[in-house]
Amino acid sequence: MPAARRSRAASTAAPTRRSAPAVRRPGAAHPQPAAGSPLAAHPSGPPFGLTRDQLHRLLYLMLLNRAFDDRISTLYRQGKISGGAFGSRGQEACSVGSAFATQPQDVVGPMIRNSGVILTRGLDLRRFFANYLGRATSPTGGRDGNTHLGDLSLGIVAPISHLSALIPVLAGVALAFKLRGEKRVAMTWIGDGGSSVGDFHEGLNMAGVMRLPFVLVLENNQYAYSTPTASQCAAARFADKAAGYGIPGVTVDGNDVLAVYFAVRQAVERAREGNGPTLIEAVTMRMKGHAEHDDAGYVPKALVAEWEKRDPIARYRQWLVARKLMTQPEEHALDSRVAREIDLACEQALADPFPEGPSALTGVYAEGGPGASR
Amino acid sequence: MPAARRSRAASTAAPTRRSAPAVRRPGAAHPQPAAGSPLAAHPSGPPFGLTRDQLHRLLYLMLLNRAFDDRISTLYRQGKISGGAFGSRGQEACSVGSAFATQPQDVVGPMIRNSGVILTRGLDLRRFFANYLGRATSPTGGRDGNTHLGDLSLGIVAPISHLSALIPVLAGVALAFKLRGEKRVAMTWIGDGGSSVGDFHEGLNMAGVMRLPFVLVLENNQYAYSTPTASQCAAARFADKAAGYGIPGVTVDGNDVLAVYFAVRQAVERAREGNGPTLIEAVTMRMKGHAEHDDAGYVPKALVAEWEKRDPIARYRQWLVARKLMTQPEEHALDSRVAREIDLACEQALADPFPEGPSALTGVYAEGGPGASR
Amino acid sequence: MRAAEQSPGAGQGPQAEEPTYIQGITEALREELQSDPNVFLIGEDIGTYGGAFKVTKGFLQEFGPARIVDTPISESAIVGAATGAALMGMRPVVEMQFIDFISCGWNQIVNMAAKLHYRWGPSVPITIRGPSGGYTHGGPFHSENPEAWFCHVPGLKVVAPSTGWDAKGLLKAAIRDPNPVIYLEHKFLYRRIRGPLPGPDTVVPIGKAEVKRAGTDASVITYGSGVHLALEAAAELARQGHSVEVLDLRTLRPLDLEAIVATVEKTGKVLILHEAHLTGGVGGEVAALIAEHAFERLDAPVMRLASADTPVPYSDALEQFVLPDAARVRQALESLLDY
Amino acid sequence: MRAAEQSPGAGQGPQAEEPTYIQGITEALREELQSDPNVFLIGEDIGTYGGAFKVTKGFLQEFGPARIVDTPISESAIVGAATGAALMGMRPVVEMQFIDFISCGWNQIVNMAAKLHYRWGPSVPITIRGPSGGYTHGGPFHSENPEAWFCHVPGLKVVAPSTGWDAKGLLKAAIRDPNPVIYLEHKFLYRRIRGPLPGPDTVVPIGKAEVKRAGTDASVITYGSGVHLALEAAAELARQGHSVEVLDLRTLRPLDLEAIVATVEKTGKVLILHEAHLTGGVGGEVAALIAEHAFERLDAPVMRLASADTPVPYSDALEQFVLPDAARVRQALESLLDY
Ligand SMILES: Cc1ncc(C[n+]2csc(CCOP(=O)(O)OP(=O)(O)O)c2C)c(N)n1
Ligand SMILES: Cc1ncc(C[n+]2csc(CCOP(=O)(O)OP(=O)(O)O)c2C)c(N)n1
Ligand SMILES: [Mg+2]
Ligand SMILES: [Mg+2]
Repeated sequence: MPAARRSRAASTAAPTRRSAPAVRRPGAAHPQPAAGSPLAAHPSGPPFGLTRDQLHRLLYLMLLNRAFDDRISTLYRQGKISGGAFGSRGQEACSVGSAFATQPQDVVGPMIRNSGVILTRGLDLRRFFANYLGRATSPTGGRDGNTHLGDLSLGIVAPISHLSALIPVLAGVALAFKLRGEKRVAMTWIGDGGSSVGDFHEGLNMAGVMRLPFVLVLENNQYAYSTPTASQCAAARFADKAAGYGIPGVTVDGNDVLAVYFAVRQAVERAREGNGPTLIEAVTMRMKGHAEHDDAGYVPKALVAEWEKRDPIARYRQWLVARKLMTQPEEHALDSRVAREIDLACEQALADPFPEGPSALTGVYAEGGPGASR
Repeated sequence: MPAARRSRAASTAAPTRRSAPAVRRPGAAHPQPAAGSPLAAHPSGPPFGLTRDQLHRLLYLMLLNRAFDDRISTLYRQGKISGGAFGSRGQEACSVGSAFATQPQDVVGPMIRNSGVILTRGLDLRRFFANYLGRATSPTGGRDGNTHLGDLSLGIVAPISHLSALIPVLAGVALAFKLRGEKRVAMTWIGDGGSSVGDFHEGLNMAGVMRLPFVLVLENNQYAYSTPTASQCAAARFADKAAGYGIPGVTVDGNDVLAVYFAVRQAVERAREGNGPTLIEAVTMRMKGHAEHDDAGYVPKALVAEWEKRDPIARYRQWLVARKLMTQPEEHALDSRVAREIDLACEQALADPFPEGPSALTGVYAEGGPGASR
Repeated sequence: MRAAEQSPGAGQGPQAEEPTYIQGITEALREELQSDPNVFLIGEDIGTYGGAFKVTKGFLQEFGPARIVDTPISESAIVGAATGAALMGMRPVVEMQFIDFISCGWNQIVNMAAKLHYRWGPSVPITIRGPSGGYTHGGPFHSENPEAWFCHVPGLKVVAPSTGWDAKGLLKAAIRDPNPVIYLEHKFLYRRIRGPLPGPDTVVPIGKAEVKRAGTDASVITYGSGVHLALEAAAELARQGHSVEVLDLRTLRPLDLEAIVATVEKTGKVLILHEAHLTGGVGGEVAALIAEHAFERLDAPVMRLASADTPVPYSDALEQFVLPDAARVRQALESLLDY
Repeated sequence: MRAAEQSPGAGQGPQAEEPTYIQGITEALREELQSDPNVFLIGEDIGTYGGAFKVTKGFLQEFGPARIVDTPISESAIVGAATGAALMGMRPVVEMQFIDFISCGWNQIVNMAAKLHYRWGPSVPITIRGPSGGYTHGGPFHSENPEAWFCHVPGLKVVAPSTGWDAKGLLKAAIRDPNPVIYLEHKFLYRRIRGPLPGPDTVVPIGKAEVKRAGTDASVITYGSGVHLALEAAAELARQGHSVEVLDLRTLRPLDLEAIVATVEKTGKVLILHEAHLTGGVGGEVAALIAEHAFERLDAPVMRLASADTPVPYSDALEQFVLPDAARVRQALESLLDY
């Protein structure tokens, strides 16, 4: 966990917030951030109190996120991953930017497309690969796959497949913080599709009325499996849902890592100071199919091409270079560090043992406590 | 079903609609309609195309609603009702005004506090009493109690206890209308408390995105059992939830039967014309305990006294009289008609037989259809 | 802390001066709140109002809002939030206003809470309790006995006390257990059953059945409200010279196989009794265990008596016809004794 | 319309040219959509995408958006909406993307749909279908076999076909049935099982089990994926001279008691086999029925073989260890035959 994340410099970033909800015409696409001039809103110079190192780290984490996902994709195609493999290409800024705004004592609940969150929270790469590969060395010991992993020492709570179910759970984490008077924040993520499920509503309503230190990042990546947002929800913006819970709703360019970081950091600070939850809609695009088996033939090619221009990594890298915040040698060093780390961790994980069959019967119940022990 | 309900005169009533959601300060009460000058917003003369007969019928139905609830309360205290008995004192305008805006071909799903809806839709009083009394002659034959009754010939779908579960069901009724191209509307009701449950969200979101001919009336009666709205939801108004579904959200004085009627009629017409659902928040007050067993000691007496001044029946009666839309003999005739009808129906229902024990085993499964019959 | 060897309170007939079953629940909650700062209660109307059945009356004043948490109406979020708080080291006790509403929290229970420890390690010490059962004209949505559903979920424990003693002792065990426990209290028994309560240091262990009445000619294996019907029938049959044993399972997951086999070994004749619907009920599992583990010792077919396979109807005669009663238990036992 | 007397397709080994199990599902849906204008399909990604498993591929083009309804991700609302549409005379067929997500629609199924007819009369002809089962490395949330939960709900019917023939015939019966039917298709069998399919006028009746292989020495009572394990084990044992009968329950609620008793009468030895977790599974109910109705005819304890009482783990060796396989079925049968 980078110590830098504790930086408290006041942010001047003003995430777009429109408070009048509009009724969207049916069929119209949800609003998207403008293309072109990436990160244009940010002032010159190292922005918002982030150090040069921190700015580099953001790029490193996004690169790592993409390289990890790409390697997972390769392993899947090689038949080495027997379960689902969900990528997050195009959404790296959402995961990395948001998780980067948390502090080590905070707790996060990442979803399937949040490998970047898990990496930002510092899970050992080898153990992460091992989870996809079903190895005994992974956080689930092969009992669950992909990003379905948790590690409380890193403040990571594992998701279940059932969409939105993590929202009440992380609200409950926040409730524990509040009841105990701890200045810690709980955060989780949801998709445009997952926002339709009941637990989204119950969890956010409870968090709102109890003013829990809770942040929900809604990644509007235009699709839920094959379903476009226009068939998922008639609201003009997903952030419009916030008003129904009496909490701020913020829409942010999800392909701008700094914009995501600052919007989430404001929300995290707000939560930490006892001012309740925030819903942040990060508008982005799922650049591949739902999972590796899906060629996403239902997504218009033009839409993908359009979003390709807003690639969060390329944009950010360009911006760093343009502002002379990163030198070419630094760039190369980062790229090769990422490649090296991925290669090594993947190799190690592939050599890790599978769990033994009979071990499957253990650990259904936790031991200890009078009920269990007597 | 009064033929009058088919009247299509254009309404000039403008239900209060504020489109900018505000974040409510914690602890602050939800907004309430102003006391005093009842029905002040309505122009003089028989308003909005309602005939004198229709205006009288509205009063009749509210009186019947109250007299019915009062008699249920008496029967409960006499030990003649063995299950729960939920009154709707103070909320008669919500039930009657909204149901009055439906047409016979429409379908409604009333909740426990909507005896007025059931009466407006024309359920025989005796059968209604019989349902509370567990008699064989009731719509459920004694299998369920209170307002848990349905009768498709009257377009009534029975609720279950689980709050908000009717919302997806009535959305499904509306879906059938839409798929078949029928100009019919589905309507149901929910409380401030019930709005917190997942099905509220899932059902309303689905109705919104499919633009179903559906109307949801949210009766904000300040309490959910002992829980005040401030502990239920942090939104400034419950109608603010509408924006999250891309549908209009309307707040209306729930103690003004004409205001409720016109707001709902507009929504019903909107739905019938294919323009999708509406959420209508009717602000009112539960003037008794949650059910007969509850003395509502947790409700500040001053609050009740305040709302007593806005009693929907007294207000409307005064208004009719003040505008010379009802004569004293007409008033007396109505009062005694209601008393007579209640007395007779109650007496008949009390004489109705209980179901026989063994009949309990029949009718778990519907007969007919190839799967069942072969 | 000592485990109860033999819990008093069953089959002794009501004794007006003794505490009720529901007081056992209240005492357990109070004592656990007092002794463990990580315990807190969460549910609808449990604070100001003290709960629909007044189980937590006065608790808000006694323990304050950081221990007694009133929530919006959101069974799924309540269970989910309890799970999240448990991950942070708390021991939340959830109240369902009626146990019927637990169906709204189903997914959080069976997929999130139940599977969590197995999947990635942390324990989930949550207790979900609420009034279950019929005989109160509650109708189809206030009479449910949902235990069988939960008994099919690895990772859950399920308990259903029949006496105040067990109600208190099992609730304490449930709260201290590191796993999610479904605790089914029977609302018909709340104020009808009286008897002594264990002291603050006694728990009734999860997983241990108890012989509530010893006998030699036939066994009733039952739990919850069934225990009282069985004791009534056994008492009547005793007058006719029959000796009927009543085994109270108390815990439904994990079942106490040893105690089940022991009673079959002893009597050779078994009636399984429960208030939940017959088909797919816990009785099937018990019958299967007997068929597998005590087959040779059976002198008669294993019989089951349970609620009819219908929703629980509201009107008196209907409800009575659907739910088991002592007369039918006696009849069933008579035919078993005659076999 | 005629009911199938003996359904082909089981135990014949794969024949490449014959249609798959999943095609049976697709054909049933297409034919019912064609023949009954009240039938419509509703679910997530079933239109444009044709469903996660492509069961409804091309249907949107063929039948249009008024018959193939794509929804937001809302299992509860989908089931509720199906119920509402059914009240208006429609016959909705719900697809759960994976059957595991049915837990999110739980309350609508068990409290709204299942109890509705009993409470106030209208029929609720909805079918809820979806891919169930393991053997696909789906892990704890894509491997569920939830049938036992639903078998404890009066008002529901539950079916679980093992062959393409039954898959097609039972789905048609389910759609035409006036009650809510939970239809559990097994995704491991989707493209692995081939065999003939019935014509458009044939339904496989709900409530009727079928002997998939006749035998005299012992019976395996099973359904779904278990049928294929049993047939494999029976074929192996036949080479050793043992004659094992395989009874495919096909419908799990209501159970075909007559067929269950008949096979016990015939062989006197029973192994109950299912892929769902052992404890609280359908096997318990079957064992209880046998213990009650065929006790005198039993020559051995009733045995059960099922998945271990754990979530279904992801990694290969773990999943294999938890789920039943043909070798373990054979071992269990051998010990039964030796008894
Ligand atoms: C309750 C539930 N229903 C269905 C699914 C199956 N499912 C898995 S991911 C997915 C689409 C999710 O879309 P979205 O929430 O937008 O997230 P994204 O995949 O775009 O990141 C669906 C339908 C599920 N996981 N949970
Ligand atoms: C899902 C669910 N949880 C709990 C209950 C128990 N319950 C019945 S009515 C009620 C309060 C309802 O409040 P509200 O929705 O505001 O309606 P009101 O009683 O004020 O009309 C509660 C908690 C329920 N019926 N359903
Ligand atoms: Mg998405
Ligand atoms: Mg209310």
